Amino acid sequence: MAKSVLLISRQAPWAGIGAAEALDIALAAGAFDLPLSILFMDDGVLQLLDQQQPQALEQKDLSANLQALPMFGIEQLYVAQHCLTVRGLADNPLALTAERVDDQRIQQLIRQHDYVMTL
Amino acid sequence: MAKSVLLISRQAPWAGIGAAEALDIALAAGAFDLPLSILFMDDGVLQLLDQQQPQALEQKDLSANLQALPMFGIEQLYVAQHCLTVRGLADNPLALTAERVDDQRIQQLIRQHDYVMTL
Amino acid sequence: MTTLHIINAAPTQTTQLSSCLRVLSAGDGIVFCGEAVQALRAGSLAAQQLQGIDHSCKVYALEEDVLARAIDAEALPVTLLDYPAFVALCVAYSRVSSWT
Amino acid sequence: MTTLHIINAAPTQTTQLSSCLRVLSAGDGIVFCGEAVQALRAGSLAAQQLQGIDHSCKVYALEEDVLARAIDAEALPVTLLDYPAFVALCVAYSRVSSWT
Amino acid sequence: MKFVINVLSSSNAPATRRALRFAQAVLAAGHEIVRVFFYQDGVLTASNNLVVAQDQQDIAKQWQAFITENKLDAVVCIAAALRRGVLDQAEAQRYQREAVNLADGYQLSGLGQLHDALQQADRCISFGGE
Amino acid sequence: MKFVINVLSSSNAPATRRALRFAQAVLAAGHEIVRVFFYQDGVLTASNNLVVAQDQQDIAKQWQAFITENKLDAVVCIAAALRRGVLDQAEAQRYQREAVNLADGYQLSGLGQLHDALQQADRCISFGGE
Repeated sequence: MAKSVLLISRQAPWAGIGAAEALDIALAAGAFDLPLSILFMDDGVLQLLDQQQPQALEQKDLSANLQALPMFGIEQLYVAQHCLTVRGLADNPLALTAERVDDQRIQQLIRQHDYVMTL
Repeated sequence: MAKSVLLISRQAPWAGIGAAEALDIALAAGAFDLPLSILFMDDGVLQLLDQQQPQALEQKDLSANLQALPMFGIEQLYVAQHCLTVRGLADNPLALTAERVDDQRIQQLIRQHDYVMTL
Repeated sequence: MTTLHIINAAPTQTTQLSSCLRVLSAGDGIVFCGEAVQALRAGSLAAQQLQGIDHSCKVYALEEDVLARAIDAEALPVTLLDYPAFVALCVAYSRVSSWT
Repeated sequence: MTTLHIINAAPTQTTQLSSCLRVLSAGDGIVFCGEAVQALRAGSLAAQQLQGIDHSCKVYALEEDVLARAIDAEALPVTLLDYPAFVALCVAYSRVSSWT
Repeated sequence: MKFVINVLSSSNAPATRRALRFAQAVLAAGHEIVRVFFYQDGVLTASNNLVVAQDQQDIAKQWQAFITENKLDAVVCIAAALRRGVLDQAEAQRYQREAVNLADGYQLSGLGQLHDALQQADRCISFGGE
Repeated sequence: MKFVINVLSSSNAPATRRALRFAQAVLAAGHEIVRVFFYQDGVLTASNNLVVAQDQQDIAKQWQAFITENKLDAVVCIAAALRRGVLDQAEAQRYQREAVNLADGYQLSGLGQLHDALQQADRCISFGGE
């Protein structure tokens, strides 16, 4: 059975290429049909915000890559509710379907995967 | 009259080359006899701690560069007392003679210099 | 002899914003750009820090960064800047301090 | 199925340490290395965060980083590691999570 | 008014695009740029080897074009460049490396050039971090 | 036990020295390194143009020697390398750059190589940040 990866994405979407490079790891796993889940945490939760306008920064829209995840078979998407809350985003709609998880569920997720990669 | 620089050094000494590169700006000013003061702030205050052993990290000792400052004519050295306090270092001896300053004095320092450079 | 402070780090890397606020003089200005604009998001922990700011200090934000991040800047008294306005501000204050 | 967490950022960039502490499971370990060891300094704000840690979780620190920074690690129940011990720990826990 | 622009981040950081847009606005407003100084990771912006995906802005290339078109004085700190692997012909030869990767329009020089610029200018704006 | 080592920072970051000392201890303990993968700013460690002051450790050179002596599989992510200006012969030619600056011992390849290594290994340790 293939080994699984929990990718923890902690970078804000427009703070450099960190967030995009983390997503590329996920897309590559999908391309090889390997089991990978993503947990958006810390500033990474900002990647899921609706109504962002990266074109104001002449940046490529990360949301295209995010929307591509299910097509690549990456369907286990989680977002740390606590990290949304401290940013004043507790009830905001998300641009992508991701399960809102509490700390206990995150502990479980970590234990359920063979590898944890944080970027 | 030459324009003066307040260099605010905010990087910890062994967290990469940021602290050393900030010091190099000061040493260059000294070499050209230009007026420059240094304010150690945030993690930068850690540069002044006594008894550090960078050789444990196979790193060049930054304190040699710090000790060289007066020889280069850089004698206005300040350290933010608040930043020492929150790091549990309120009363620690310092490896270098620097004036401990409060927030109000820092405000004054900023106003007294033509340029502020923060690294 | 006022100073224009520029901050660009995310408020979750807290020392940039809090250190800047500690050493602000009356009449100084702050420009939020890059991830720092997250501090302007209503309801965030960082936004609360900004409430105590001296009334003589003006708060600005780079408009493109606010737009990109879908922040409703109307919740705070913030003046949005384009680049020409940003340059004009740097001329108007006596010095610029970038908290990089 | 325990996890060894590695943190290396300065405690002043607070989210690494505090996020790690929130998602620690019973039996997990934490290795402090790089600037993160500043959190072990007695009397610092960061050291207080560590007091509340679950007793089943072990705290380790890379010895070279503690020495370099003149930290008296005796104030906390911390096991100091050299690299062979660090490698052995990575084998002993089921997985490693680097909070880079 | 006379400006010094200090670039401290690589071309992949938003700060380096911000520095460029700011510098363009400085000239558009009729001000002068005494010197653009590249220090710390900013020296990586002066690499001629950067290859950017077609659907993204090539900020390093835009910086180079801006410098060339406006005949700006663009100085890259030599010590910072050596440790980050950005070499001109002379340094590549001195250290026996084959790859000359400093882009045209930039000169390697010392930190004295930063101080010299500050003495001539009225304002210095640094762009670093993200 | 089989390890993957993931290097995410440039050679100037302490994390990259830490990664090296860790990798050396992995082999010394009789374990195996399936692959060293260089990603994000870690790709800069594979530049052949780095010049380090004589009184300082040359971590990039030490990494290269460690890889060569132990015949390790050292893969540099090609996409991350292109955007940071680290090119091998083929990429320099493809994008018409003169400077080939990927050091010997490293290969440019895709992220699939990271996943492939993970499938073969027991542990993956990443070294990034400072």
